[in-house]
Amino acid sequence: MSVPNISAFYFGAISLILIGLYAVLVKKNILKMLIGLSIMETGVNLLLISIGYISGKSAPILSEGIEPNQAVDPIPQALVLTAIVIGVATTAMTLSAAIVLYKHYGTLNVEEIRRLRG
Amino acid sequence: MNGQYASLLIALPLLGAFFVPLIKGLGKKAIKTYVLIITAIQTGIAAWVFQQVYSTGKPIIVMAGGWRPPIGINLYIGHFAALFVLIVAIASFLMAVFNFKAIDVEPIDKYAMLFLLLMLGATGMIATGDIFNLFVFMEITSITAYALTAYNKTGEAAEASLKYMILGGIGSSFFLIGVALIYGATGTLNMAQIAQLAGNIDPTVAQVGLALIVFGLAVEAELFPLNAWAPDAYQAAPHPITAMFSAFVVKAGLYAMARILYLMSSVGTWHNVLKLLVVMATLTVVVAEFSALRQRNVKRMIAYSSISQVGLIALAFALGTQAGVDAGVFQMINHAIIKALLFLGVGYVAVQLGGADIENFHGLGRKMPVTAFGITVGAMAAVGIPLFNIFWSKLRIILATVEAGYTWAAFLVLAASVVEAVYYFRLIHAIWFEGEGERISESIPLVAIVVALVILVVAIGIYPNYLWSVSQKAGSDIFNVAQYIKNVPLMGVGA
Amino acid sequence: MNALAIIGEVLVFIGTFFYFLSALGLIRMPDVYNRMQTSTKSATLGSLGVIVGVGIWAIGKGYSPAWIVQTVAVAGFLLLTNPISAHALIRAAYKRGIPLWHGSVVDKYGEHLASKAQAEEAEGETSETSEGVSE
Amino acid sequence: MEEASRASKFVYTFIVLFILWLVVTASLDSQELITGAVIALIVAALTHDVFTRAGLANLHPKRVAYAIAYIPYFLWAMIMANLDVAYRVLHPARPIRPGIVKCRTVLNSDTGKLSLANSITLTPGTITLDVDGDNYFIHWIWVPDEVLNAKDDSEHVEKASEAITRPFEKYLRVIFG
Amino acid sequence: MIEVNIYLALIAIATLLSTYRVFRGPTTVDRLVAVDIMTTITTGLMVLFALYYGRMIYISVAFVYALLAFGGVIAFARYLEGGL
Amino acid sequence: MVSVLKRSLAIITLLIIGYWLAQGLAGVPFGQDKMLVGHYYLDHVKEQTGAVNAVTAIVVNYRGFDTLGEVTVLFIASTGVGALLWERKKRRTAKTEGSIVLTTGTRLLVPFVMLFGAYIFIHGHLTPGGGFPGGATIATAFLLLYMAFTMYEIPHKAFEKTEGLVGMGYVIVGLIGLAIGGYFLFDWIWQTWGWGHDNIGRLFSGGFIPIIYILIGLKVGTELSGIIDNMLKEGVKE
Amino acid sequence: MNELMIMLFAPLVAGFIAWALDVRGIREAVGVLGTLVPLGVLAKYYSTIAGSNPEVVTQTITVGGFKLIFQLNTISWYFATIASLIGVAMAFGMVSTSRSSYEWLFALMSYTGVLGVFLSGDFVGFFLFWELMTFASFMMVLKRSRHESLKYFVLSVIGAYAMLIAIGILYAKIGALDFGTIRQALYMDAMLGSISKSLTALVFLLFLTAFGVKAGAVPLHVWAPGAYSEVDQSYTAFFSGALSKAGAYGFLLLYILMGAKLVAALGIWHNHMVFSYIIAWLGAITVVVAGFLAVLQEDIRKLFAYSSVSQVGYILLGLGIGTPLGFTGALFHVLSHAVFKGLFWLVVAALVLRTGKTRFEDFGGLAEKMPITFAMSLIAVLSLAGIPPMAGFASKWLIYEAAISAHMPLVAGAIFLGSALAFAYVVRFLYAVWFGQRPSDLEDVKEAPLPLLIGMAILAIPNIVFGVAPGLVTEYLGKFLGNPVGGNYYKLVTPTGTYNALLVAVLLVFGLAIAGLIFIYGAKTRRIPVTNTYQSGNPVTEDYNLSMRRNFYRPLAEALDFWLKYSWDRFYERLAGIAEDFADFLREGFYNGNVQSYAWYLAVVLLILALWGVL
Ligand code: NA
Ligand code: NA
Repeated sequence: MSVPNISAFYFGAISLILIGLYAVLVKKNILKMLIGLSIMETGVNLLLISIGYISGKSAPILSEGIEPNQAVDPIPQALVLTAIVIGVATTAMTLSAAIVLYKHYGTLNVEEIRRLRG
Repeated sequence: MNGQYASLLIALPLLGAFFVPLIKGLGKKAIKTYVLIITAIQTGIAAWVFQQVYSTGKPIIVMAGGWRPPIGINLYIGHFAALFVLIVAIASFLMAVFNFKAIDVEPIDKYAMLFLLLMLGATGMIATGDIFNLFVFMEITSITAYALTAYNKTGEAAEASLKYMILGGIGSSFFLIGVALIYGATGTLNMAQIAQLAGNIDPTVAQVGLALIVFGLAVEAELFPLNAWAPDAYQAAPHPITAMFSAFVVKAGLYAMARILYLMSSVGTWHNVLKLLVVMATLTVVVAEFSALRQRNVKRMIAYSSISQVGLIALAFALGTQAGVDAGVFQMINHAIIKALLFLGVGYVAVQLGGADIENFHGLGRKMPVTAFGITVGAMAAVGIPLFNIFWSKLRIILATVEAGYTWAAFLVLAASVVEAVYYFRLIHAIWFEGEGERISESIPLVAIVVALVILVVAIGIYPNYLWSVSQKAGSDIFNVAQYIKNVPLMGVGA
Repeated sequence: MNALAIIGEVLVFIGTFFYFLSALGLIRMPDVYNRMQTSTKSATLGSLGVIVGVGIWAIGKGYSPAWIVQTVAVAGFLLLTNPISAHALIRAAYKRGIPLWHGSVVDKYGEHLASKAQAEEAEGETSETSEGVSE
Repeated sequence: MEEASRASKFVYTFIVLFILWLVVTASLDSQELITGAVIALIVAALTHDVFTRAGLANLHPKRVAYAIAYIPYFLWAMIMANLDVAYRVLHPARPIRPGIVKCRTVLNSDTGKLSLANSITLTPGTITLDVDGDNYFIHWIWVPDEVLNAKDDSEHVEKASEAITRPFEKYLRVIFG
Repeated sequence: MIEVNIYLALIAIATLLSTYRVFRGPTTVDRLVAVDIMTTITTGLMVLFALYYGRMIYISVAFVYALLAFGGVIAFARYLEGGL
Repeated sequence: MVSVLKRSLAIITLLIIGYWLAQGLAGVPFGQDKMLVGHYYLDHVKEQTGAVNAVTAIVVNYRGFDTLGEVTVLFIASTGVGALLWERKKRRTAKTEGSIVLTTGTRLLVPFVMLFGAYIFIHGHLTPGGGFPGGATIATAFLLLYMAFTMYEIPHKAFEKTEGLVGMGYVIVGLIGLAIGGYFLFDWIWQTWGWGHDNIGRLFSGGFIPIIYILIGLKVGTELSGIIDNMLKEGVKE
Repeated sequence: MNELMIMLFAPLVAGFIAWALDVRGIREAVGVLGTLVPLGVLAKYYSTIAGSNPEVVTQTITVGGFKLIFQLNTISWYFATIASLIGVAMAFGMVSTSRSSYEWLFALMSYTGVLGVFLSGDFVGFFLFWELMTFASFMMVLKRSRHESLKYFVLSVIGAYAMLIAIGILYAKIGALDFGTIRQALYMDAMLGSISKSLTALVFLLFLTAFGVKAGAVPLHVWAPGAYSEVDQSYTAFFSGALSKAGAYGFLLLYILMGAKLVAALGIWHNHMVFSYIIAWLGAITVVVAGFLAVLQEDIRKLFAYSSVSQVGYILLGLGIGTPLGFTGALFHVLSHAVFKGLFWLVVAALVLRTGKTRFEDFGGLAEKMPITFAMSLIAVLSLAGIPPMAGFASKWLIYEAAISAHMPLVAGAIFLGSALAFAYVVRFLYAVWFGQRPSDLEDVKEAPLPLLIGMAILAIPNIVFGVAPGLVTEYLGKFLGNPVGGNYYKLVTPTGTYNALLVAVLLVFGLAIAGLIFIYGAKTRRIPVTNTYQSGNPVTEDYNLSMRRNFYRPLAEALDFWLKYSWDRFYERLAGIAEDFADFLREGFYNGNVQSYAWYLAVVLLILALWGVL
């Protein structure tokens, strides 16, 4: 498989990652940058999940008559569960820090948040 | 006790942290004492593990859940991990003592939990044998670090923390992409098995995956130009935490980078990655030393110094030779001691005199002689003066660097070291030969720690043999991948 | 293919059609209030159709009867929550001061709020003056 | 409507939750039933005070019967509503004449008011914008002439209530009191 | 499975139209309304997928999704009216 | 002008990076079976863990260590948020009451949401649920309470203690495994005691998975609620 | 064998004890004892080293995975003994002049460092002790002057790191760090040529920098005047007398280890080995430049500082000649410079201690007040000025002879010029300090204290002994260098000349007599009234008051103005300024505080990775 033919899921995942990174690189409001980070994380999670997908197979829950050979790779799904929770935790932390920052600086503009430099 | 009890290294700090809410009401002093006790026990366990590993010469493989790798996650406590987990525990213990003097901001119970979990995170990063588990522990470490950086709740602290979060977030995301690629290519997450299969991975996948993983870890390992968060975080964090950052948090990232790098050494583009890392590491040293040169804030200055030293370690690891890795490990240990000493000293001065600006250090020799003495010894050691520990590791690194053919890197690093010598010189001069002051009484436990660390610095400086042999063992633990694979009892799934 | 399956499928089709309508309303209506008028109802009914339809269709396909129970549960949940969120949204729109469409003919809520505010203000003024007098 | 006793509330909550458990699990496995009972007990113990005021009184057969009867009635109204929506959305001229009108309800209980509000929201051309005491403020997509031309406030309320709240109230008043 | 594709097409169009409204606005509430519609549609879609794959377990996924979406929309709505 | 330049530079940079990532991903074709360890899990999950849901078995049992870490991460976030937003005295920031529609809706929903949360984490080994979604669901119940009632507050002390106790409970379950089976996080219920072997696919199976998921569910629920609580309040000057 | 270790570390340990106890009396006793130990051990091994069957005493220890080799052989014994002699003298001097346990610690530490450098048989030990000695001496300077110590420190560190890289390159190419193996390997490689010419040149350049700094070779000398002045002057005796010899020793090491390879790589030019020629010229330039600068000083400390630099230049020059005779001369001058310059510094120490003054204009007529010190300084003056039969003459004469026989007339000219300059400044010192009118505030000056006088005596004796019997030294050195100098204890015979020290010694009587006459009559004839007249075209005014004690050589300074306005000092300072500006630029530019920029750095790294992957 060459680059132009990668799956739509990969494409979507990469797009999310890049959009998120774009927000981090361009947006002046630090909250938007943080949202960019979250979008990136989502993209990464989508990527992980996509890697574990196997065409024509079902969720790796072996009930309702699903046999082991009919299931997709369970590992990436387990990983994504963990990654999502970690993402939530990171987001909670970033938002709290932004709240504290705003309280002290009265701004969320990155160009004004630079008392620590040099 | 069998080796599986080494899992207490993980279980204890967790239990310790989870227990804090239940004793929240007992007051500041009780909670600080509690942290001290937990870290002391952790040090005991780590010492036991160290003794086990070094006396038997075999790594302890902790198999979580009883599943053999690669089915389950295993901890690989080899020579390196045993050593470094011990260092993590000791450093945490010392800083737990420092907490009594340095931490006054509320809420102390949260601080205590985060403190223990920072220790946990670094321990896990060093011990784990699973690449995704590494990610988890890395996140534990870095999220704790984010929280602790902002703990003082000043605007600057929040600013530093946010910077750290944004850069760390990008780093960890790309790290995870790398893990995804490597998983997609090998179908496993176990480090030993990945090492086994690394040679067969599609070269493009391997190149992208390895580059991304190294990139992600390099953010944590403070490599230039990914380290811009570091000085701010070091400056803003509570003093004991800064010491922990420098003493082991960054080292955990660095180690992880080295470990994965060497595990993947059969990948085709490996040497290119190494070259890139050599460039980055050298630039890290140079830029950091120059940045430290004119700092007015001593804590920030030492932060830059720490970054440069870490760059030196990274350089050693990036050489791709046994000599380099050994030297890097040696430097890691020495640097941990020195920076614990320096940040402890500087932090204590900041606590006592109300800030870490250079003006506060004028006449320190008269005000707080023991602390001043400790800082001086730390500074001199950092510069690489003989009879102090860093001399040996720096010498080793330079020799290894030139030996590996990177004479230019050695040139640049040493040129930067001249700069380092100058700013430490200024500090020492300010402490002993400028300003006046009345004697302030110094806390006995802190003085004891300072003196103990000074003795350690000099003892290693005079008699580096033991630590060097330990470093060599730890170094070959990283470098000798074949042995690593052999040591992990892979059950042969998919093979 | 049996009758249940056909019924289910038809319901699903109707449901998706209402989804379409709902989104169309979102586009066509002139302001947020009227968009909600059209889209909330259609989306809810659409869901009802799709979800219950799936339940019936599944029975028709010979799956366990648990299907219908579960789908009805989901549908019921949406039936309870969707109007609540619509209400919360339209209230938020009004409280944020998003103006009604220019073609709107009456605003009793605005009048109500204004008279309420007036009453409160009057009350505040009297209490203030009385304080002033007492001093 | 007076407040029920704690026990009554608790038992009522437990029963409702247990039924919901059955629906959610869609299973009659004994293990599920045992677990469901335990969980319903715990949750009911924690939340019965929030959940209900009337307690077991809600299970009066008349109320249950009316509730069951209400379902098809409401569904029908809803389908009609959607046909109305379809007409307005698909009509090229977009026939709308929106406004916010005021109604008054005779319902007393909170649950009743909620049900009325939701019913209004889901049925022809109306969304509940706010409820203040007995007053309902409703966004109406086509305010009819008789409401628009009401000569005073009370007539406005009367006409609007006639059109919007009355049809549901006859059921809801029985169901929720 | 051609039928399913018709449904999917309708759902896709609906989603696209809603997405347009999300980006177009003009008010925050407009966007939020569009998101709310999208979550509702997605819930239905998930149930549809459950049937497509013949797995009842997916329905509970849809359930959780609907629940969290509801909470999210309410939170936003309350935030917008200053109720947080 | 600078901004346009910056944007274009960003886009070019990102496109190159994206192309590079795509190049890497092209070597890991979508939809193909890349499993190595995955096969083992699928083949052995039922007999080895008693769980039907292989993902759950991996999350809680095979790779339980990750999950312990994950729990810790959330705990850190909760603690960290608590530390950052700490004030001696705090008060809700809400200014407008929720309408009766919302408050009554919330009253009706909260018990059900809690029940459903419990359902999710108890059935983790059978359905796609688990401790985290279950906990999140329970937290949603509290979120709804916060939305509807401007004066509502969770019982902090009880929640914090629950967090701690439940976290310790998880570690202790792991340590019991160490004591009984010789390995940390060893599933002693399934592997040593053999409970539920004849129940695979039914509720009373899955070894320690349901226990751990109950603990996680409670922990996540209390933690997320705590985070919400912290974020919806501001300090009060005394 | 442990004696080597004892000898090495006795001063250091003594220093630590002195520092830790910090009790007056005990501190000094321990210190002196500590310096005596190495001398004792060296004396004990004299017969082993210099006997009929010379043996090399070797001690090996393993430190940090490195095998450290310590050797006592002909050369290292020679250097170590000189150092120890000065060390003891320094200790006695410090008993009188130093009240600081800090100074005792670092003075003795640098003593250990110097001994270690001389005894090391491998590069690790060499580097370690080199650093130790540098560090300790730096700490001595630091105590008195921030500016001078920084200059010294920076240059020393640059030198040390240059050496480290050179060592690294050798290690990379040879895989060994001990002198024996390296010497052998490089000897082999001189023929094989597996180490490229440019790399060899680089190593040479690096070592040149390293040793040049320590020896104070121009243009790396800028630290020396300040550093030598701004320490306790008793310590300067050691600093200038022994520590700078480490640089000279380094150059010698270059010949021993790399000579063949350097010749092979850098070639021969007009019958001279190119690398050697470079060293010779480095020495010659140093002799002349520092000589001129010494002449122009108004501060006695600065004068002797520049003088030290100039004199070490002689040693380099001698080594650079590259013949056995040259080596003999150079090594002899190591000894004689050590003893006469050490003596000078102790004299200066006494002057500073008793008067608190350092400038010529503040001195005068002290010969009556401090007669013994005067006598000592007279010996030093004679030796330094190269007046027979002092040690200084013998060594300079040998170097001169070597230059002539190696057909290096320009270099010989430099020697000559240097000697003339030396004469010029010592005469001024002699006159301005000891003779002439005594300022009124020096009436109460007392003779130097006894310990200081003992220290002087320790150094004065060798000046005379090896002056009268230079053959003692040449014979010892001859064992190692193949006896390039003939004659006996009292007579030196070279291919181009003969020097009979004993004969000259007889003339000393006359010399002393002349000195006495100057002393006696000088007092009566010295008063020269200042008139408003012109001398050499310059008006004699208050601020242009030429006298022996003030601006005596100012016309020379004006004549050299074209050159003096270019100062190396200022050059280095500007360099440092540029470095600091660069540092600020880097800091402010890179760590600019904007996290978005930081995110861009990450993106750029990703971009580089991507481009490297895509292309
Ligand atoms: Na992250
Ligand atoms: Na909804």
